[in-house]
Amino acid sequence: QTPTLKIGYVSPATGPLAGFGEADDFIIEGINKALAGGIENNGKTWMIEIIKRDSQSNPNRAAEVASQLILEDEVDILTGAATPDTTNPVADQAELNGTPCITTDCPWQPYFFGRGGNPEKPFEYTYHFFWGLEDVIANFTALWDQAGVKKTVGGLFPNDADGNAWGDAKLGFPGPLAEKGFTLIDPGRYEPMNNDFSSYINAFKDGGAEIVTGVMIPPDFGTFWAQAGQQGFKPKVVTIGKALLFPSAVEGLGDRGVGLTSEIWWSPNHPFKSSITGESCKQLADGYTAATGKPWTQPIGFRHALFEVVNDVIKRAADVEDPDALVEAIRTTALPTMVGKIDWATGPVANVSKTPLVAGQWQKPADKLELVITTNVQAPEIPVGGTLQLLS
Amino acid sequence: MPDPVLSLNRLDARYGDFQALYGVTAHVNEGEVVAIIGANGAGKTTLMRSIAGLIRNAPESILWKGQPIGRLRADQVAALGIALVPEGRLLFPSLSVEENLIIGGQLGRRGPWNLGRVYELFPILKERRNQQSTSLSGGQQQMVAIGRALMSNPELILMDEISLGLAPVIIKQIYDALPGIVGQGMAAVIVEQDIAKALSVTARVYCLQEGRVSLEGRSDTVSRDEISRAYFGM
Amino acid sequence: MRVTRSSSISKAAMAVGLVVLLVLVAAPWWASRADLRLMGEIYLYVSLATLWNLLAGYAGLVSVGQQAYVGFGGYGFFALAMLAGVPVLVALPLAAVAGALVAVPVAMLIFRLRGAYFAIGTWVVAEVFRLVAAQTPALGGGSGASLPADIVKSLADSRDLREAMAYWLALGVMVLTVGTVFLILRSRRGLALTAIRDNELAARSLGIDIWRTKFFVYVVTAGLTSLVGGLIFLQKLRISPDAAFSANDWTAFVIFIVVIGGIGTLEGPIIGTLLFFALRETMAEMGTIYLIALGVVAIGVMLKAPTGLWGLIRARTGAELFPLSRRVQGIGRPEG
Amino acid sequence: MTEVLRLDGVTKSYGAVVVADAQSWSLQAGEALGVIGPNGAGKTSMFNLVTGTVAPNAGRIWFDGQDVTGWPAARRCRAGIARSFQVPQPFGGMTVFENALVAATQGAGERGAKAEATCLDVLARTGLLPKANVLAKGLTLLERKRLELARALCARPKVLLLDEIAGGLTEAECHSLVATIRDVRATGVSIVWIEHVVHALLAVVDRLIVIDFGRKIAEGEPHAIMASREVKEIYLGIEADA
Amino acid sequence: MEWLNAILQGTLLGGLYALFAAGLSLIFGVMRLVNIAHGDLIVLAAYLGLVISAGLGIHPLLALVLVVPAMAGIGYALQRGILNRTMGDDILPPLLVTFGLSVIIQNGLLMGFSADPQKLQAGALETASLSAGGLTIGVLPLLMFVTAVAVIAGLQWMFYRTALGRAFRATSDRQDVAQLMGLNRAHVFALAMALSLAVTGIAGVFLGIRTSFDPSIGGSRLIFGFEAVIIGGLGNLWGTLAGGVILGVAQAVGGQIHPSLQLLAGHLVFLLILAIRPRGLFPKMEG
Ligand SMILES: Nc1ncnc2c1ncn2[C@@H]1O[C@H](COP(=O)(O)OP(=O)(O)OP(=O)(O)O)[C@@H](O)[C@H]1O
Ligand SMILES: Nc1ncnc2c1ncn2[C@@H]1O[C@H](COP(=O)(O)OP(=O)(O)OP(=O)(O)O)[C@@H](O)[C@H]1O
Ligand SMILES: [Mg+2]
Ligand SMILES: [Mg+2]
Repeated sequence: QTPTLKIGYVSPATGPLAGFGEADDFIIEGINKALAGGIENNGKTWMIEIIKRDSQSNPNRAAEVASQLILEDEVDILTGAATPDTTNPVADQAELNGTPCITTDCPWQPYFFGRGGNPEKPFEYTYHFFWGLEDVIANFTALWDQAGVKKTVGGLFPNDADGNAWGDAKLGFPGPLAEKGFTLIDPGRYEPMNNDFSSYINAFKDGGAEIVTGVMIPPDFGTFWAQAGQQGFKPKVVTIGKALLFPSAVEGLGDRGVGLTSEIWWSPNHPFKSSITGESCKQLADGYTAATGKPWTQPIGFRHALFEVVNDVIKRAADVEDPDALVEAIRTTALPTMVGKIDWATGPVANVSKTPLVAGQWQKPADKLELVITTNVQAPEIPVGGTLQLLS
Repeated sequence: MPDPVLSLNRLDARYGDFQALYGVTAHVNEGEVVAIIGANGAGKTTLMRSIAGLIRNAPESILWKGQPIGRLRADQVAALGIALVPEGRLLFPSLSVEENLIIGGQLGRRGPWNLGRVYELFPILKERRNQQSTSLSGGQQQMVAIGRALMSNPELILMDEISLGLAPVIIKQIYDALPGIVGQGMAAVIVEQDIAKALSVTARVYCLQEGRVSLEGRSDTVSRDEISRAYFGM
Repeated sequence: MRVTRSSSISKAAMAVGLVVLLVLVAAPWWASRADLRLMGEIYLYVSLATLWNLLAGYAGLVSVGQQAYVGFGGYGFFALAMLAGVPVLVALPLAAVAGALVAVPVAMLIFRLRGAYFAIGTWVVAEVFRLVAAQTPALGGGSGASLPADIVKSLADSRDLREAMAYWLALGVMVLTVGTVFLILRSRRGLALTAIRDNELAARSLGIDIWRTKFFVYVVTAGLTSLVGGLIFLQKLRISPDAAFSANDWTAFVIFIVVIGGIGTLEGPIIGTLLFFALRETMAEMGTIYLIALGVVAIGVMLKAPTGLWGLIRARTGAELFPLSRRVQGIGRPEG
Repeated sequence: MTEVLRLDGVTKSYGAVVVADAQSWSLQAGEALGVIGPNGAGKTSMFNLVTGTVAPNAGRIWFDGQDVTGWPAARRCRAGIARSFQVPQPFGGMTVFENALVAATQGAGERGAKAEATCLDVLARTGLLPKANVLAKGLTLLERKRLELARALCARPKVLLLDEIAGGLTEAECHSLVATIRDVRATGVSIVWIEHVVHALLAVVDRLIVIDFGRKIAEGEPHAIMASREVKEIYLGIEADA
Repeated sequence: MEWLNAILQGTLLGGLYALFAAGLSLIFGVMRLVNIAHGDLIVLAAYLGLVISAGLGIHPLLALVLVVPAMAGIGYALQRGILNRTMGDDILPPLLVTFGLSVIIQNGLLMGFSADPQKLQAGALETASLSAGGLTIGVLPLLMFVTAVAVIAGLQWMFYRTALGRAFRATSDRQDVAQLMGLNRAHVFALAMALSLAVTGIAGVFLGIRTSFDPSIGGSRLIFGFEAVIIGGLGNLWGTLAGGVILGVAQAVGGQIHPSLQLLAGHLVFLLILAIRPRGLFPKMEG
C-alpha cells in the first residue's frame, strides 16, 4: 500500500471568473496520468491525490473551501489560482492554519500587499509565482514606444483589487509612466460592471489620448470600446489587461477586436517545457485543443506549472509529512517549468517568484485571430512573432 | 314542469379536511328565483361558491342543463352563463367603477344588460363612473358588484347576501328592481338573512343547517315554525 | 378554561434542546477541527436566518438588504481590530452597537416604503453601503483587506483553544439571537409584531404604535446581524466589498433557508439551515450541478410545500417546539 | 353628564367628494348615539376621522377634554377610542384569541392573566369562544364581524365606535347582539353605532343623528327622527305622507 | 458642453435601463411579482439571439423576429408551468422561485456556453454615430432609446386601453373574482409573463449588441431595472421610462464629477426620491 499525499486545489469553476478555471479538469487529468506511478521522496513512493474545490468566483466561498480542505481533508499542500478573489482568501486560511500553500495567476502586488504583506516580515507558509506590475508596465511602455504615437495615455482602472493595484500611485502605472515621459489621464476608479464610460471618453478626447490602457473585465471593456466608437474616440493603441486574455472575448468584439493589445503570460510559442512530462508549450496547447475542441488559453500553462512545483517540492522535501519541511522545500525551489524558471530565492519579496512576461497584439493574418508576441523586452528568450500595427 | 337549469346532486364540499356541505340536493328551474336561508356558517356561501366554480367538486354533483360542471373552473362556469355576486362585494380596486362594470361584460354574452341599463338601475354609479372603486361607500360598492354580474347577461345569477350593509332605501330599490332583473328569463338564487324579504321575492326556498338541506318548500306556503325548526334543528 | 403556552411536545423539546446545547458546548472535546468549523458556520447561518425570519416572517419587513449589516459588522470589526487595535472580544460587540446605530437613520428612510418597495429599498441601501466601503481606502477600498494573523492569534495562544473560542463565540451568538428572538416573540411586542404583519390598519386602530414596534425590531436585528457579520469575517480572515455585501451569500441563501424551512416559525430557520448545509456538504463540488440542484429545491419546495418543511410537519402533527402560541383549553371541541 | 367626545366643524373631502362637511356633534359619557344615512353619506369616513386613520382638512376633535386632532390612531385607541371596521380587518394569521389579546394588551394596556381573562370574557359574550383557537382567516364573514366587536371591547374603550355589526344576522342573533351592546353600555361605555338594521339600532340608542353628503342633517330622539319626512325620503325610501 | 454631453449620454443610458425595466414593470404591476430572474432572462435572450444570428447568419436585429416569440413562449410556459402555482398575497414564494430560476438559468447557460464572453455582431451599427452641435450621439444608443419609448408606449396603451390590460389589472387585484368574470387567471398571468419576456427578448438582443456578455452578468443589472420601476411608480410604464432616464442622468452626471460617484449618485437619487415620494413619482396602482 503506497501512502498518499493530499493536494488541495481551489479555483473558480463557476461564476464570472469561470474562464480561468476552464482548463482545470484537463490539466488535473494530465497530471494524474503523468504521476500515476507516484512521486519518489527519500526512497519512498507517495501517491498524490488532487482535491479540487470550486470557489464559485466568490471570495467568501474560496475562504470556506480552503478551510475545509485544510481542516476536513487535511491536505498536505494547498494550491489555488486565478485573481486575488481566489488566491488571497486561500492563502490567508493557509497562513493562519500553518498549511504550505502555493498560488499563481494573480500579479504579485495585489497578492502580497493586498494581504497586508510586509517585505521585512514575509509570510511563513504561503508562496506565489506570477509576474508583477513592473513587468506589465515595462512591456506596455515598450509596446507603445514601438508604435511611435503621441505619449498620452488614457487609463481605465476599476475599483477592484487589480484595478487599484495597476492604478496605484506608488506601485502601479502612474509613477513609471511619468518617468518614461508618458502623460497619464486617469479620471479615477470606476465600479466594475459599469454601464457608461462617457466621462472617460470625454476626458481622453479632451486630453488627446492616443493610447488607452487599463485592466478590465470583458463586459466593461466591451461597453467602453463600443461607446468609444459611437462617440468618435479613435485611439491608435489599446492595451488592456485581463479583458483580452481569452480568444473568445476578443472574437466577440468582431472586427473591432483586431489590433487590440494585451499582456501575454504564456503562449504555445513560449520556449519552455514541462518538468514532469517533457511536453513543450505547443504540445500542451494542442493537447488541450484536441481534448476539448477549444482554443488554447493562457492559464493552461500556469495550471500545469503549479503542479510541476508541487511535484518538485514533494520530491525534495526532507519529510513530506512535516509542513515546515514542505515549506522549506518550496522556499528552495529552482525549477524550470512550463512557464519559465520558478525560484523563490530571486523574487522581489520572499514569498514571490516571478515568471517572464511579454506583450502582443491580436492580429488576423488569415481568417483566424491570433495573439502575436510583439514585445519581449523583459524576456528575450521568448521569440517575437510579428510587429505592432496601429489601430487606425 | 320544465327541466331544471341547475341541479345539485348530493353535493359535498370541503375546505381541506373540513367538510362544509353534506349531500346537498337542490334545483333551480328556468327563470325561477330561489332563496337559500340558514344560520351563520350553515354553508350558504360555500354552496354559492361551489356552483360558481370557486370550489372544485365532483363533476356530476352539479348539473347545468344536464351537463356535469362540478369540476369546471370558475371562468368556465362563468362562460356558461352563471354569474355570482360574491359576499363582501370584492370589487377590483385598480379598475374604475366603469371598468369594473365593463369587465363583468367581457365574456361578450348577448342580452338585455349593458352599461346604460346598469346606470339606469343605479344612477349614482354613473356619477362616480371614473372614480376608483375602493373609494365608494359600502352600499355603492354593492351596486357595482350587482351591476358587474348583470353585465355578463347571465342565465343564472347567484347573489350572496346582497342587502348586507345597504341602507333600507337601497335594499328597497334592489328588491324593487329584482323582478325587472329576473323578468327576462334570468334565474336567480339569493342568500338573504331577512327571511320575510327572502320569501316575498322568491318562488321556492331551501334552508341549510350545518351543511345539510333541512327544509325545502314553496316560499308562499312554508310557515315560520317550519323555518325556525329548520334553522336550528329544534 | 385556561390559556396555555406550552404543550407536552414543547416541554419535551425544551428539555431535549437543553441537553443538545450542553453537548454542543462540549464539542471542542469531541469534535474534529473541521467539524467545529463547520458547526460554527452553521450556527452563524442559523443566526442570520433567525434574524431575517424575525424581520420578514414576523414583522412583515421583507428586507433583501440584510447583507448591509453583515458587511457593516464585518468592516466595523476589521476597522476596530485592525486600525484601532481594539481586542477581538471587545471589537465584536462594538461592531454590533455600531450596526444598531447606523440602522437608526436607515430605518427612518426606508420605513416610508411598503412591501416590494421596501424590499428594493433595502437592497439599494446595501448597495450604497457596499459602494461606500469600496471608497474607503483605509480598509482596502475595492481591493479588500486581510486580517493580520496576529489579531486572530491574540484570541488565544494555542491553536486548539483559538479554534474552540471561535466555535464558542459562534455558538454563543446563535443562542443569543435565537433566545432574543424567542423572548421578543413571547412578549407583548411580539404579539404586536404579528398583528402588524397581518393587518396594519387594524393594528394601528388597536393601539399599536406601528413605527416604533417595527423600528425596535429593525434596529435590534441590525445590531445582531452586525455581530454575526463581525464573527463571519473573523472566520473568513479576509474582507472585500463584494464579499462583505454579497446579496447572494448573506441574503439570498438566507431567504432560501428561511422559506424552505418555514417562514414565521422559530423552528423553520433551523431546519432550513440544516437542509442547506446538507445539500452543500454533499453536492457543492459538483459545481454547476449543485447550484442547479439548489434552484430546483427552491422551486420544488415552493410548489409542494409553500409553508416550508416545518409548515408541512406542523400541519401534519400540530407540533410546536418553541412554546409561542397560546391555546385556550377547556372550550369543548378542540379546533384549529 | 360629562362630554367624552366632541367634533367641531370637522371637514374632509377627497377632491370634489365631501365626506365630512363642517360636522359638529358631541357624545356624553354613557350615552349611546345612533348614526344613519344613505350609503356613501360619510358615516364610515366620520369614524376614520374620529379614530385618526384619516386626518381632517379642518375642524377639531376633542376626546375626554383633550384636543386629539393631531394624535395618531394608536394613541387615540390607548386613550380609549375603539372601533369595529365595516369591512372586517382581522389578523388572519393569528387565532381568534390572539386577535382579542392584541387589543387587550396593546389597546387596554393589560398584561398577563388579566388580559387573558378579559379576552376570554369578551369572547364568551360575543359567542366566539368555541372558535378561540381557530385562525381568524378561517372565519366566515359574520364571524369576522363579531371578531371586530370582540376586539374593540377587549381594548376597554371609553368610547366604542361600531360600524354595521348587525347586518346579516338572523333575528335571534340580532336579539342577542342587542343584549350584548346594552350590557356594554351598562358598564358606562359610550357608544356610537352606525347601522342600517334600524330596528336593532332603535333598541339601543338614546339619540340619533342622520348624515347625508357629509352633513349632519338631523339629530334628536330616535323615533321622532325616524318618523321625520326627510329620513323617510332619503333613507327609508318611503313616500312621505303629505 | 461636457455637462450637456453627460446629460445626453445619461438620457440614452436611461433608455437602456427602461428597456431592461419595462418587462419587470409589467409583471410587477400585474402580479406584484418580484422577478429576481429577470436579469438572467435577459441574458438568456442574448444567448438565444447569439444562437439564432450565428446559426442562420443573420443580423441580430433580424433575429428579434425569432427571439421575441421564443421568449414569449418561454414566458408563457414558465408562468403556467411553475409560477402560477405560487401566486398569492405573499411576495416571498414567487420571489424564491425566481431566485431558483435565476440560479438554474445562470448555471445552465454556463454548462451550455461556458463562461466565455460572447457578443452579438451588429456590424457598422455598433459604432455608427451622428454629430450635432459638437455632440456625438451613437446610433445604437439612440435606436435603443427609441425602441424603449416605443415599447413603453405600446405597453402603456395595452395596459390602460385594451381589454387585455383590463384583464391584467383585474386579475392582479382579485384572482378568484376575476375568474368569476370569465378570466382564466392562469392564462392571464401567463400572457402577462409572455409579454414581459417578449420585451426581455428585445432587451437581451440589444444588451448583446451593446457589450459582451457571459452567463453571470444578469444579476448586476437587475437593481437598476427595479430602481427605474420604483422611481416611476407602480403600474405606470411611462414612469418607468422616466425612472430609467433619471437614473441614467444621475449616474452620468455623478460619473462626470468623479467616476467613483457614478453608481452611488444613481442610488442616492433613488433613495432621495423615495424619501420624498414613497410610492414613486407617478404611481397608478397600490403597492
Ligand atoms: N376558507 C375556509 N376555510 C375553512 N373553513 C371555512 C372556510 N370558509 C368557510 N369555512 C367554514 O365552512 C362553514 C360554512 O361556511 P359558509 O361561509 O358557507 O357559511 P354561510 O352559511 O355563508 O355563513 P354566513 O351566514 O356567516 O355567511 C363554516 O363553518 C365556516 O367556518
Ligand atoms: N379615499 C377616498 N377617495 C375618494 N372618495 C372617497 C374615499 N373614501 C371615501 N370616499 C367617498 O366618500 C363617500 C363616503 O364614504 P363612506 O364610506 O364614509 O360612506 P358610508 O356613509 O359609510 O356609507 P355605507 O353606509 O355605504 O357604508 C363615498 O361616496 C365614497 O365614495
Ligand atoms: Mg356567507
Ligand atoms: Mg360605511
